[in-house]
Amino acid sequence: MKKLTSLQEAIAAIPDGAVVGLGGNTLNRAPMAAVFELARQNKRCLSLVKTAGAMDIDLLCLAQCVASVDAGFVSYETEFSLAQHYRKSVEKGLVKANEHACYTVICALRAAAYGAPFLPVTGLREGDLLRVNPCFRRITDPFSGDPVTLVRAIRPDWSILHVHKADPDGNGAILGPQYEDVLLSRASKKVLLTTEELVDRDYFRQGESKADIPGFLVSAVVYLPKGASPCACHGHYSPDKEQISSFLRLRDRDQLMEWLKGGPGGE
Amino acid sequence: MKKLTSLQEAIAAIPDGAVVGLGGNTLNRAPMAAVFELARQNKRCLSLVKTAGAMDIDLLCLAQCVASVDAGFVSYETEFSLAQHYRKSVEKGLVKANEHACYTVICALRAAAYGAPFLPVTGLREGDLLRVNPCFRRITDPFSGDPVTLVRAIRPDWSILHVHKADPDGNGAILGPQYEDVLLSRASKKVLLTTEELVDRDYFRQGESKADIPGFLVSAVVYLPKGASPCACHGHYSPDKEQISSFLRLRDRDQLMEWLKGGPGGE
Amino acid sequence: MNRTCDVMACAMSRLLRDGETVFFGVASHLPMVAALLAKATHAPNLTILNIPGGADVQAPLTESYSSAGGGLLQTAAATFPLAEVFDLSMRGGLDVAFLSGVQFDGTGAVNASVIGDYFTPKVRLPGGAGSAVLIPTAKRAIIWRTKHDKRTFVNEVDFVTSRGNVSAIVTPLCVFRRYRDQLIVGSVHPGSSMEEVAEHTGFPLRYLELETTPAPSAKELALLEQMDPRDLRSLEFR
Amino acid sequence: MNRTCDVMACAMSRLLRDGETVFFGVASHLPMVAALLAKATHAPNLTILNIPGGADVQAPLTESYSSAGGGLLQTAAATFPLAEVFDLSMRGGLDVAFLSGVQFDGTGAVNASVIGDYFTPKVRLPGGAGSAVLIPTAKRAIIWRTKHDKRTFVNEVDFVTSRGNVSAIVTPLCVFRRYRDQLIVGSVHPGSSMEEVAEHTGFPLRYLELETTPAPSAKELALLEQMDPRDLRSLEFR
Repeated sequence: MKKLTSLQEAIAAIPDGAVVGLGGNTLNRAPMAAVFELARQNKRCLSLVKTAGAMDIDLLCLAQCVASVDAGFVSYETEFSLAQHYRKSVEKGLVKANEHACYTVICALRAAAYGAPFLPVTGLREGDLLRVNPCFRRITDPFSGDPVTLVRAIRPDWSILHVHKADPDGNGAILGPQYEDVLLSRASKKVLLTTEELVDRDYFRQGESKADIPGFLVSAVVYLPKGASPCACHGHYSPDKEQISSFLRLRDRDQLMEWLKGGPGGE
Repeated sequence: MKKLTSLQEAIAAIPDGAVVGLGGNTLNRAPMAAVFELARQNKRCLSLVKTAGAMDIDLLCLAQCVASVDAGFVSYETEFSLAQHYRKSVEKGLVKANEHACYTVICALRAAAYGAPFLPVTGLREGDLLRVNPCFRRITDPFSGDPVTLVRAIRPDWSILHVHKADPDGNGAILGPQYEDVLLSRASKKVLLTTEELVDRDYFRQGESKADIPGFLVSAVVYLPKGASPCACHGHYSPDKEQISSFLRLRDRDQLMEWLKGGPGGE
Repeated sequence: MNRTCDVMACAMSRLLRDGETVFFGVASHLPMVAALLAKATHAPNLTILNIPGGADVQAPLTESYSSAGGGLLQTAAATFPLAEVFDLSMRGGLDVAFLSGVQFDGTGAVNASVIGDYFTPKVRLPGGAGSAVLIPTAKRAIIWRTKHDKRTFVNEVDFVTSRGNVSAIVTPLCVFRRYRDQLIVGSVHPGSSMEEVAEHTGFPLRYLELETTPAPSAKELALLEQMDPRDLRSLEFR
Repeated sequence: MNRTCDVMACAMSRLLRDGETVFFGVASHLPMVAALLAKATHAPNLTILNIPGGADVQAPLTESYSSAGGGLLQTAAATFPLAEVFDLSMRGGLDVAFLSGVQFDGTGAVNASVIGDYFTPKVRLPGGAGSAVLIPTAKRAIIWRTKHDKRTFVNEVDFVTSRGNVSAIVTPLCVFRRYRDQLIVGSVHPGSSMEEVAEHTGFPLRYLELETTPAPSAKELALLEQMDPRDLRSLEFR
């Protein structure tokens, strides 16, 4: 029942081929230290799930860890432009891009959280996504007789979330925007928390502010200050633009592995 | 655009025949003052929606305001026993009881909040509720070929919620358990907040703690301390057992109207 | 002489296992006390879920306690609202749901809805609350009922609010356990007898061996006293 | 001489009406600035919704601002997470969604997905984010795009990420408006001309009258300066 562990051990528990949900949004609170470790441990054929990803997905594509990406949007914010490694991996046929509207990822995760096989998505009515993404089906609403689009549940094997505070039992709290992290914690079979701060068992029990993610949903907790860096962590740090730029200059997997040895986030 | 109004005016805007969602759970944070006013204004043919109701539904049945109740549970907690007025109204055929599992009310409200015609409810597989409640349909999951139960969306015309703090723009916050109140605020066409405390416009904007219900969803705000009494309001007051018992002694609508003149909650 | 409420609380407590998640709803004082007792004895890692949305609450049940009130949130570690407890059960993650009802038959069917016909009922009951979705999805559904008579344990329920997956029913006289699609007598409470159970049960009794429900230990009684100073566990008997 | 970003921000601002709800996503600096400008001028009761989940945020956009970061929550009145913004639009409650894309045709079809074939793309684009569900459901979808050339405004998009209900497209040269199932030129920005627009557009232009987009007023320019001191509105032009 001991959940508090090292990053190496926690990531070692995630098998090749796993469906992995990633917390955060674009350059905000992505679980970057855990992403680095996935790359270092040379994971293969991961299916990544996220509404809007950036450096996390881009790096795992460069590291050749990825089989497919279910996402609505994969790109850096304006100043860093496209996610070139993701882009090239898809163009070369190495990674399958399963394009969603961000909301259909949310609906697919909600379906998983609700133990339901699918959820209706009223807004997705026409266009080519319906044609190319096998997650979608059009059926007839049995109540009204009108057509309605369903999205199939996506249940990650693991979700990796970087939180602000966690206790050794896996109770975790996020300050500021939660993005889809709380939903991911419910939708996934197992949850790995990396945490900016480790609090003791009384912190949530005795305090006014309660955890957003209950410990019984969490399999592993890793104490990891700066665990979202070089992405931002609300209230702690902004994106580390130098590190991001230095990553963006890498050209292949070997350079990435060298770069990861240098210990990004630890500098 | 002025939302801050009197209870009389706010309730006057709710038409006979409306589908009305009620906040709170059993004897906790039910919007009792608003319920009293619905009775005083002699509303007719309301369709009430709530996961678990008690005195609110019981009183509106005694007042003959109710056409139907969609709920999973209608009863007082142990010491006050059954909701006799609700019970008798159903037995006499005056009120239609549309029995749900509490969760199917939640799913029906979620469907409304998601703009979806229905939601799947994995757990509802057999038994007589499927047979007698027209909200449910069994279909074949187009992804797996397995049977699945759907529950039709319930979109209240109005929801009435008693909150702890609200500002004049309708931003409202609940302390402690939220029950289905936040969901009701999203699922309903219009929302009426009664509030224990009226805060100024800077309270949420400048403060650390934000409103749970954004003002743009709210049509009317009524400043109403003790607005949940004789039910409990977490952090403010416990159930007023004397008032509840005094209500339970009422035998008919006339006695209720007399009792309401006495001004319960105001004593 | 043991009080029935203490025997039932202890029997319900022993049905829980360490590390499990357990949920109960409104006015579920006996399950609340039973779960706290389990947590204080053999199941320290039990996670208690409830209506107000506090995950993993702690004893004691002081003056401010109400089964759906905010007090249950205050000693919780995390917020986990009712809707999400249901979600958890739907996706197969809830270990135990404590539920009740008004009529039960020998197959484990539960009626909490109506006596008589649904559309023209003789008695409109409170309704099954979560049972129609929780009994089929929780890993184990445990029923408690503080009445044991032939109007409660019937040959055929008037209405099937829910069916299937009832693991045990704890009554003032005995513990029924499920064997395939039948309820059989698992144990008879100290002070009662198989004859008494049979006399008060509307369906034919079956059992494998004559077992007696263990009486509450001195330690259990002391813990009950300490955790439930208001004696909420006896509320349904008053 | 007006800066294009200021002309666009003002044109986008004027498309918003008082009392509306408006949403935009990641890296949507121009819509953010336009919405704040509208709020400071003709639409004081605009409710601004965004990725981090703050409903009704306030200017100015200081150093800590990021389009998806927590800064946007701090001056908000309520939390209203992204998932709920989508829900709002699905149920018909979102007035305006600002979206972008890479290719557009004369029917208002939007491509943000791929250049070439979806399964073997020449260029894999970032993806449409929310557009496939927001464009059909928001009361008005407004597109902004800081490039106006024949690779952007094409006769036929390579892939229809979303279609329908685009109310306006604001570019560096003009504002397209929807008329039935067509985009027509609503106004040409000061300093540009219908000829220039036609030269840079891959589909045939239609219009009812030659209108010029109003230039930013001195008051608008002063407000822009004050609310967007970091000049985020020009970021996409650098």
